[in-house]
Amino acid sequence: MSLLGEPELTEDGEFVINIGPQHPSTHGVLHLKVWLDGETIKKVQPHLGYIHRSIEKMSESLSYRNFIFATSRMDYLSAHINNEACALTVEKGLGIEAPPRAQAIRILMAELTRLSSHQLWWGCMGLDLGAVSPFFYGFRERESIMEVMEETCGARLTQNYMVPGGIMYDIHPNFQNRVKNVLKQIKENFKEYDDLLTGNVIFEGRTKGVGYLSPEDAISYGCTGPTARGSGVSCDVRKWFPYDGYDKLQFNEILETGGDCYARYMVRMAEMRQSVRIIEQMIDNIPEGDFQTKTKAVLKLPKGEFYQRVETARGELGVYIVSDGAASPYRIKYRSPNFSNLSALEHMAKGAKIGDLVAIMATIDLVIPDVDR
Amino acid sequence: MTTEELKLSVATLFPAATFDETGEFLNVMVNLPEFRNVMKTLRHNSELSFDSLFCLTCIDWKTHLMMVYHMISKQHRHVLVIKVKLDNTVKPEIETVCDIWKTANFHEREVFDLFGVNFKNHPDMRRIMLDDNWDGFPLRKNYVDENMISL
Amino acid sequence: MSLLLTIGFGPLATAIHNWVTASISNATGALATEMVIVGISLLLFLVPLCFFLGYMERRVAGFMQMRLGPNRVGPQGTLQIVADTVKLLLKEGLTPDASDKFLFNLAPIIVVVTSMLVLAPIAFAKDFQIWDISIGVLYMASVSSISVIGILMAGWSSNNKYSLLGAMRSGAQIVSYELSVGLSLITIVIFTGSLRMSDIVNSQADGWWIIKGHIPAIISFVIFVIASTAEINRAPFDLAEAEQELTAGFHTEYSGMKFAMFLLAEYINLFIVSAVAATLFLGGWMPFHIGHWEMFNHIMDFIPSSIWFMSKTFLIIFIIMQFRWTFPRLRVDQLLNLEWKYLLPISMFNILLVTVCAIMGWYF
Amino acid sequence: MKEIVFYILAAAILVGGLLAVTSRRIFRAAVYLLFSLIGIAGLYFYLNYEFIGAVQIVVYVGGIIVLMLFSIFLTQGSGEDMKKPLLGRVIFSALAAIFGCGLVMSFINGHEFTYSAKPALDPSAENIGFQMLNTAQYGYILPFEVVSMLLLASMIACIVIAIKIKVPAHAILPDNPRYHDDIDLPKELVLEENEVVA
Repeated sequence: MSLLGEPELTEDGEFVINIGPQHPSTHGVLHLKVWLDGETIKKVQPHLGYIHRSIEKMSESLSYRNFIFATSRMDYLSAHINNEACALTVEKGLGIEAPPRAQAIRILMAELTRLSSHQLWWGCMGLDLGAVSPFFYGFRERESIMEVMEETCGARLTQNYMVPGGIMYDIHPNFQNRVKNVLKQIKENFKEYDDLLTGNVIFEGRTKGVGYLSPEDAISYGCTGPTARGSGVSCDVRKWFPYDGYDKLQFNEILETGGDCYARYMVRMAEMRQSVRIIEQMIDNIPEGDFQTKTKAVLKLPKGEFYQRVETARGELGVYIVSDGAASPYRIKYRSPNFSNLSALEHMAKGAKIGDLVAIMATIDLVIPDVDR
Repeated sequence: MTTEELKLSVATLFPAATFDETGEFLNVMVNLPEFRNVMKTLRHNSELSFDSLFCLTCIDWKTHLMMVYHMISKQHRHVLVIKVKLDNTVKPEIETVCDIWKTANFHEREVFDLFGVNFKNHPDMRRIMLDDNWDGFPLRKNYVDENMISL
Repeated sequence: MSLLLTIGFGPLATAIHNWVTASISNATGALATEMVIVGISLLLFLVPLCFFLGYMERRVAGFMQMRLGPNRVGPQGTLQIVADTVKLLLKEGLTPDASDKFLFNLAPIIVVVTSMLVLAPIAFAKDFQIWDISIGVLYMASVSSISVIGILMAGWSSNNKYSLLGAMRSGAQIVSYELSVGLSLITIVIFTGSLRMSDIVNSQADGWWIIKGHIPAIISFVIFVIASTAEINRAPFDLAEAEQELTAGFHTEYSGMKFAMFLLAEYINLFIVSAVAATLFLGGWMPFHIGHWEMFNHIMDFIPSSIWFMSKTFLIIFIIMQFRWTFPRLRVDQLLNLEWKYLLPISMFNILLVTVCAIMGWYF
Repeated sequence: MKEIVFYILAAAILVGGLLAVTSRRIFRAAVYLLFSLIGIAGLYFYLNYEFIGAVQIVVYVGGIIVLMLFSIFLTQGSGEDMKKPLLGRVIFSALAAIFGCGLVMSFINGHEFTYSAKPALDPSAENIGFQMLNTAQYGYILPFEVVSMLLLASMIACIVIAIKIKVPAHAILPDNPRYHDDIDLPKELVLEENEVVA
């Protein structure tokens, strides 16, 4: 049999299938070329760029206030944290710091974003493994977080709440109450999450020992975030290079040593609890004062290079700005977490089954616009 | 290691390197011929042991291209930036580091795709984002796209 | 309707039979006429049944997922499935250019026809059965094995790699799980001493086999429900159409009416499996009786046999639907491990156990 | 009326068999064979040999045809049309078929069919089971066990075939006669001009 003239099997008797660019489990337009021996994966080759928009090139012609908003469209599930990274980089260049109130709100919003992102991931993880119901349970809490976001930022997904020097508006008066309600709801429902997936025999069979990534490989592949922490590599930027006052907060960096899909799953589950812990510390202690530092109408960064990294829901996002003193950046590089995490996919998927490939992709938690940028 | 100590040990290992401390991190300018050797030493030297290459990119300075490598040692917790100047803007070439850090594989392909820098001995030097038959390298400053509509 | 229920289906069938044989003198002609009547009434039964099962599936899914399910088209969303059917009927039935068109179009027909054939020996109510064949259980096991060929055919002729992988998976899966299904059916056959469906139902007049047969019957009931869920390709064993892995598996290329036929076959199979489980383990149309509670038994007898049969069947359908909306999917090697390393050895052991029980008379 | 059923079944068997032999696509050939076998099962049902009919379906349709389809799946190039057989082979096969047909026909014609007063054999599952496991005279326990030995042997053979032995590529080449020019090859292995090795 031939498909478009392509031989069914390669010379070594391998069966080649293309997963994507339109495929339910790639979570976007990712294209994986997979060489199979029966159901066993011999080789995976990611083909990227289906939604490459060259945000780096676009940013070179945008002002320092405007380029931030393009980054909401990179990792749209942690749009808020992406914005924060850019704002922090510009602040670093200007030599200013956001006022304490702005910093506190930034942290609150970032942790809410992380929670909502992990909840969406949790639902999709169940969906990828064939259990449809977790998707709805994950979305239940995510929806109430989205409502908080909507009320304060005016947007649900791409919040665009950050400006250099602080945040765009002050929080909504209802914010604290609503967040407290959300937290109460989430804490009650963690048990349901565990009941639905964590303790399930089939789920454990599908994830334990699947997609092993050793700590050395995790470091070498530049994996960050829960992907690396599942292998026991400490890499939480909030601990290593604290920003916006994360160093004053009590929270743990979650490390698991399994290195498999189950470890990565457990890291994210525990991270949600840590986020709840951070929000609980902050929610009643938002300092009074300005929410924005006074900045000039047209921002100009001095000549030089500025690098800022933050911890998004998927790992370390680095923003590298090279300035020549003009009103827009000379060169911007986004070191996106998904791009590096994806490069480890081939290593993890080798020798696994097709079903495992889906599980591995789910635990890396790929967001394709962040890979392609 | 503090920045000073780092500078000292790098300077003793590579006398030809020049330093730039204006930025946040210690920047080391390396010559193209000894670049590969420097990277290998940085990775495997037990005092430096830069095991994680967290950012690899290129800057087009119109007269020349500049390769920038950000690296961190998880063990010693110090950060270093290596910069290499590529004078040949028509056909820039540099040795690959993807056997030293596996993450460089994708990042070098990205730089090849968007800047046209060829990485010698790279196992899979193809375009990663754009079409295989795309004309030009978009992130170069002299790249002109006739079809672009500016909003 | 109420009149129909009080008459009962059995006498109704007898009346029709008498009428047909009286009006047509030729015996073969009468048989042919009856076949046509049975075929038409089967279709009239199956289409609403599948509508209802489709509606029920969505409602159960909604219930499991904290949502309402369909509630817009018609009262309580009951007409949603009709709207969907109209959509499927009007959709263009694509046939891929590079496919083997003859086999591509034949495959859904084979799947549907097979599942309809399997319906024949099922006793829907007292004395109400299409064909009381002497080897009823074996007949069902054998004819249902044809449907795998339809699936293999669909996967192969689509000329799509996903379809091919799905068909391979489904083939391996159905062939393996047939063993466990067969062995768990045999438990009850050993107890009853007959393969005939009506004998099996009649043997449960004084108690259902799941109660009378105690431990071995319960083991084989559990194995039957698991293995038959796998045999009809439903989650968590829906590897043949694993959406997240193979987009839609063997029916990736099917659309419109041909796709609807696969859907129809899936629901008929679901019904058959549940009906068989209800017949063999839960007494079919036999009412629930307790020892010498004459009063209670009499009240139970008052409920029509068709209601008994349907409520038992739908209880099992509900259980199988709950599986679908709860569990993640197994991986292909785990699926085969489950069968060959767990279910099959347990079934083998269970056969021994049941034989000992039957010989020693250790059942009620 | 009954004859019509018989002729429909017979036509299904014959046409299925004929198409299975003449079809140029191997997958289709297997499907035509399926129809032929189902027709035979239908004949058994028609004769009220229900148990044998069901076994026919289980063994041939559910077992053998599925295995055939599986092996076709695993073979390369199953979708392409097969090469036309050599004329000599066609003639030989046709002769063999005609000879076999003639033989059967001559036996049937030579045999006198008479009505017997004996009661018909009971084809029920119980009776067949008793006969199969009967150790007395005319019992079938010995052939039954011998056949199961045969099945065991074939299963072991299947496992042996299925175990992959990795042979390095250079080791395959010299043994394959296609790569030797100096050996006189059997006729069917010689490639004609413009023919491509699949």
